[in-house]
Amino acid sequence: MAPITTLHYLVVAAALFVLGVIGVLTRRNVVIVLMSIELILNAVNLNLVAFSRLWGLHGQVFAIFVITDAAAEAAVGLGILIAFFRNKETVNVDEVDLMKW
Amino acid sequence: MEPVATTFFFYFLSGLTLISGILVITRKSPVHSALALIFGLLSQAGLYLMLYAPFVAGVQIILYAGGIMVLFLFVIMLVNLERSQKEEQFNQQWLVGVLAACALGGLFVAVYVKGSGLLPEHIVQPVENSNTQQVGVLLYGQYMFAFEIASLLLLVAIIGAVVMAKKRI
Amino acid sequence: MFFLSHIWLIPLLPAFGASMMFFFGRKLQKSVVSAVCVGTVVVAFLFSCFAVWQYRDYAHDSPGKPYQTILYTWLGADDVGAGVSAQPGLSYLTHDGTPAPFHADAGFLLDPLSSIWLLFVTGVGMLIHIYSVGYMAHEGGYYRFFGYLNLFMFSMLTLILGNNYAVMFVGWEGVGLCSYLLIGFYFHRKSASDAANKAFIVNRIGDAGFLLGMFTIAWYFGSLRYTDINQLARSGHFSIGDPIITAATLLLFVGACGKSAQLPLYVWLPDAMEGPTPVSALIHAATMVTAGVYMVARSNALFVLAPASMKTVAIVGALTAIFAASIGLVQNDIKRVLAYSTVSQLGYMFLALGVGAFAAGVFHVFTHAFFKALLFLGSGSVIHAMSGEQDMRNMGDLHKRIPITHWTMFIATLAIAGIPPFAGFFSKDEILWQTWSSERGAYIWLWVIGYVTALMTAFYMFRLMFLTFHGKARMSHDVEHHIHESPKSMTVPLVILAACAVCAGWLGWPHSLGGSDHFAKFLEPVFTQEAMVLQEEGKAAQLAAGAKEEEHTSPIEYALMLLSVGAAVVGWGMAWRAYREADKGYVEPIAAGAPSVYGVLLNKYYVDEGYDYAFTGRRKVGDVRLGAMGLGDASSWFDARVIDGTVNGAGWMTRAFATLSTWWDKWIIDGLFVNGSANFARVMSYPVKLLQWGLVQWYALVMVVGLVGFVAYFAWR
Amino acid sequence: MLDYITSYLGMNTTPGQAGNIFWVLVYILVVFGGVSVAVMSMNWLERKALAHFQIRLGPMRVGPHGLLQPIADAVKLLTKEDIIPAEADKFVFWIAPLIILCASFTVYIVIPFGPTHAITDLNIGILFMLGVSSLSVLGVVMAGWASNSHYPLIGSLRSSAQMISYEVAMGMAVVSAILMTSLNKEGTGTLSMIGIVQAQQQQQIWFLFKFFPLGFIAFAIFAIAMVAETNRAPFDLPEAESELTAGFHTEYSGLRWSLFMLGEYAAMIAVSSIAVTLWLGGWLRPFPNTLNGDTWDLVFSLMPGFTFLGLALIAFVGVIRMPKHPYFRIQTIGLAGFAAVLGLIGLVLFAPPVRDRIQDIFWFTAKVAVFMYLYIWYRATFPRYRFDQLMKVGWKVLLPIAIGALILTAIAGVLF
Repeated sequence: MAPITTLHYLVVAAALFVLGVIGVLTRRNVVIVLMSIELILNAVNLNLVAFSRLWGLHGQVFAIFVITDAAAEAAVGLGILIAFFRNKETVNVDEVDLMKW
Repeated sequence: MEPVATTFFFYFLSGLTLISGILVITRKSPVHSALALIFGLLSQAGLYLMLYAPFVAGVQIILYAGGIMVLFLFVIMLVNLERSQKEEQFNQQWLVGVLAACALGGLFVAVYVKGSGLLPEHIVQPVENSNTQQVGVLLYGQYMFAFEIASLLLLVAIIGAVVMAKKRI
Repeated sequence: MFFLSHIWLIPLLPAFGASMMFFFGRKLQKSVVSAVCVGTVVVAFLFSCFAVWQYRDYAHDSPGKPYQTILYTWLGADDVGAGVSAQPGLSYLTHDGTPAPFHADAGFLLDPLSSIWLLFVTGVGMLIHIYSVGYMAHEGGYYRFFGYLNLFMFSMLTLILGNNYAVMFVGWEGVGLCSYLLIGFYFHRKSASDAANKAFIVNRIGDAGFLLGMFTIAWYFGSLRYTDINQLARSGHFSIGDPIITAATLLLFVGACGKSAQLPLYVWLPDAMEGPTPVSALIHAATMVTAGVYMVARSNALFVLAPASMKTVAIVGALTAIFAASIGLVQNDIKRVLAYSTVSQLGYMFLALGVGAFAAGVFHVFTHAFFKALLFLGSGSVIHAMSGEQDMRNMGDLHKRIPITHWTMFIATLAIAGIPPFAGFFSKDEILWQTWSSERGAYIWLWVIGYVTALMTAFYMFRLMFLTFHGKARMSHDVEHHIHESPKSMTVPLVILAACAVCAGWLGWPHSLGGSDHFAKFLEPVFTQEAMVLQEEGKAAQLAAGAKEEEHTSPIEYALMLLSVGAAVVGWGMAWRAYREADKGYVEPIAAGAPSVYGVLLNKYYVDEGYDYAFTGRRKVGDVRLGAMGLGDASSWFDARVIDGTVNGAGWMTRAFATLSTWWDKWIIDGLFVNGSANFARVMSYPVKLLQWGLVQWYALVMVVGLVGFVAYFAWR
Repeated sequence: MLDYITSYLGMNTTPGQAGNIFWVLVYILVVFGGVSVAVMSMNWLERKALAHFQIRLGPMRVGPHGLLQPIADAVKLLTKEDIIPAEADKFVFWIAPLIILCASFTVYIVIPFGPTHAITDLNIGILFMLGVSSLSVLGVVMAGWASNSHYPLIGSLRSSAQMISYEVAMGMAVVSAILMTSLNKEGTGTLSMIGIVQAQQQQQIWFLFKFFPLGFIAFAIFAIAMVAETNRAPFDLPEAESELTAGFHTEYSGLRWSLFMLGEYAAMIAVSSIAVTLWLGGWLRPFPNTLNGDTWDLVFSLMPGFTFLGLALIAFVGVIRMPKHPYFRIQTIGLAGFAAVLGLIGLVLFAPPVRDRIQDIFWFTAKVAVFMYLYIWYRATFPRYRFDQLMKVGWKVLLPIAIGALILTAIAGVLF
């Protein structure tokens, strides 16, 4: 088979990114939206690590930072989710429309 | 040392990743999605190993699979989701969203293929068994400031999460 | 030099006690309360003794050099010394238009004058604190009383130790407040609270004078520090009798009149006897009332530049002396007698200051502090024994029942009457001699007044002694049954004070009697410089006391001494004749001789009534009210008619306008502009609204679409 | 083919690094079987030891002194009916025990039984171990959630909170041990398990005693946190039988339940071997500094043999004290045979080629065995914590001490 080049990884990452975007755009369940965001971040990480094979380790370091941010984002997002559920007894994102005029 | 059967493992792991991604965004029950996501994360850790990034792989396993996903499951158990499981899972504009996202993905692939000439041919082969040291040197040397900022960010996130999730502060 | 460099701690010690009392006093045991408060004052006394001792070393080579320490700039610019307006903080223009920075710094100054005050204030204060432990033992508000006392000590020490007029003013107001609080200590008694108000209000008049004088000084000299002012005043730039300095000194003297109970502001002091006896002893005899003397002596450099003010001081002092003494002749309340005698002794002091005998005045303050405090404490002990009885007509024949009190009070009486070798003799005789030997003319009359006053003093003091301790017992039986000597904590201070009353005078043993006047010599540096100034003005007669002991040992001095001693003895004898056998319903000799005079004296020349007519307006002249209450009536009338009428008219106008503007608002503003524009905006914004849907995912979708377009553009550009 | 197999014997490294698939598979089989046997014997040992702690006899029926009890249990569990509750989430319910089992057994990839006796040696070994062993909490949580019942849900909530809390302190302790590995001339530490043990070999000291008491504090914290990490007494809140009948595996039975048990015991052994590797010098024999020299090496290399002979002796005493009654004849014979087998193994272990290859593994296993016995001891001794106390201990006591120890270790490393 053809040898695996960086391009393969990039394509996989792109596909994963698209999956994440689809999840964010279409799911109503906030938990799954958050998971889709994790998917997007992972796609980015995959890109970074794949590039780090070409341009040195900076990509991996950046990937670690991205993972840190993912942790923070998950914590805050889930906190918001709990607070929101406590108030409105639902986790559907399109019922969060208080900002609607 | 060349890892064995690179090609096979690549297709295997990336296929696993994509399938689990699809499962994540299609399952009804969040727990199933979480499970799928965990598998995806693990297989991605395998991809990192193939990319000679063992440290990132380890961090991926510990933080993501061990930490964040447990957090997710924890919240899923706290939040009673019976009602939202019976409801419609996709919102009204889901078709538009899917189309837009697919357009984006196609665009990405096209751009990659178009610009693949830009990627350098030679692949720097980092010595695997000193990867951690090098990452550490970068992390605590060149990226020291960013590192501190990240720790600060984590602190803020902790406080924010507590403030928002606690009934009575 | 530790103690000297930390004199600012001395006021802080009582302040600490006071704060303890005000924050925790309610919960503390009486023993703890007395331990804390008395302890702080004792420590302060020891501290100041050491400080003065070290000051002696400090000023050894150049006597009288004031020791000054400035902690920080309390308000105004923070530069030390002659100011430049470039300095930060407040600055103002002096009389000649030069800018000067206003610095009232929390600074402290120690020189012979303030050290004398420091010593006897802390010493007498300490004794009176100890005395109060016994006296107030059975009273309510124990901790309150001691808290006030400590607060007073704090204020008094601040007044003494401050190095400029501003700090002195702080202490000045502080002691005023404390005397108000302590006079009104039994606030549930109407008379007490009235007396407190009276004291406070009368003092305010004086304080206003002091404040104005302070401003005048600041405006004229560009500084408030004693050192700067003295330096300027002694530099000879200012001519004798400079009008502005005269005005400033007169204003300062008004303040002194208020605080030291001189004519015409003396009226508050007799009423102040409503307070507990230790308070009368500490504040209204020994320390606070001498603050005025301190202030005048402190600004002597200014006073000698204003002969007119000096004359005023002398005359007012002399008049006050004889006036109060004459009232004291016939009073029956033991404490009121002492109060009037205090007023007249203060008059003596001002007389001395007025004739330029600053040292003599200060000396009299010093001795007077001891024997007057002793007298008050003794009277307190008597009242204690008589279970609250203050009227001398109901006393008598106590000398065997309370011997310690009797003998100590007897010593004090001898002292105040001026019997040698007791303290009073030296100081009073010094004053009289200075008065005599100052310039002739009108001053001879001042001497006469002083002499007559001395006679009266001897008379009413021995009258007090005989009526209280001798003659027949005139009290009711149950009272008589209760009479007992006071506890140790009261008698011990009495004895100590008696010792002081005997010995304090020897410090100033005059040269004429072969002594060497240590006291005057100690004070000399503070006052001699004026002597220099005056000498070149050729008024050698007005030389300050310290400068001119040597050359006057003329036979006249001995003659005057004999005269004054004679006066004392004569007064003694008259009192002995009149009251030796005083029994129930005895007759006052004056009442027998001249009833009208007696009535006038008994009613204190109707001064209070006059004030009521003129100033307070408590009594009506015809049917018009004058004074404060009259002003109140007038303003209330003005308020009711003019102000309220205007207000109502304005209200009616407003309502009229309001109805109009309501209509305009409702139909034109709201109807046409606000709602109209809102509806217009709503109609116009409808299509745009479709984008801002309010659903986060919709925004994300728009974002993604935008991203697609973006990437596409950059890919196929 | 054959020379492919023999080619590995020449090179002095782990088969994983050598990339030799055959030997990798062999090692995997050996480790897997060994761990399973260890788990079963551990099961027997725990029951007997607990029984004797409580002055009971414990299993006596099946086999001499209940030696065959584990086998009987295994047969019973395998043949038992496998119940899945109706309301349960089938898929998750089915996969949860597998996750735990995989998490527990994957760890053994990097455990070094000797300088060359590991399946492979990742250069992020310890990281890998921590991460993978922390995956088992997912299994617990899913099991609890999938049972769709109250006790398991509470149990899994507890266990998730507990495990995450104690991982933090655990990680801190581990980091301070890793920090010690970097105290060599070139100043580069390592994460690989074998590398850690070799670092202790070079520095001539077990990290337990390095910078005394810093190393000891870190070790103690790890030793506490690992008990909580494996949900064992006194931290066994997720399966507190007195409060939540059996915690997260209340609804499980039969084979899946046995998988839980297998995973739990395997995890115990795994974390114990982490502790042994990090602080107790892994496969190194005790007293290398004081009792050195060829004679002492010989003595210590004879240890395994003597141990097995001792076991054989115990078994033989058991044979003698067996009641002389026809009923017990078979058991007596069996026990005698068991003793004979043990003795034979012991004799074999005296053979020089065998003992040289085997003693690393022996020391490692002995040290792990000590920990195993400690586990039983805790369970017999300590009362169970209350949950808030548990959290308090984890966050307010262990974590600060661990961080302090880490900082002090860093300072000490800079100074000395």
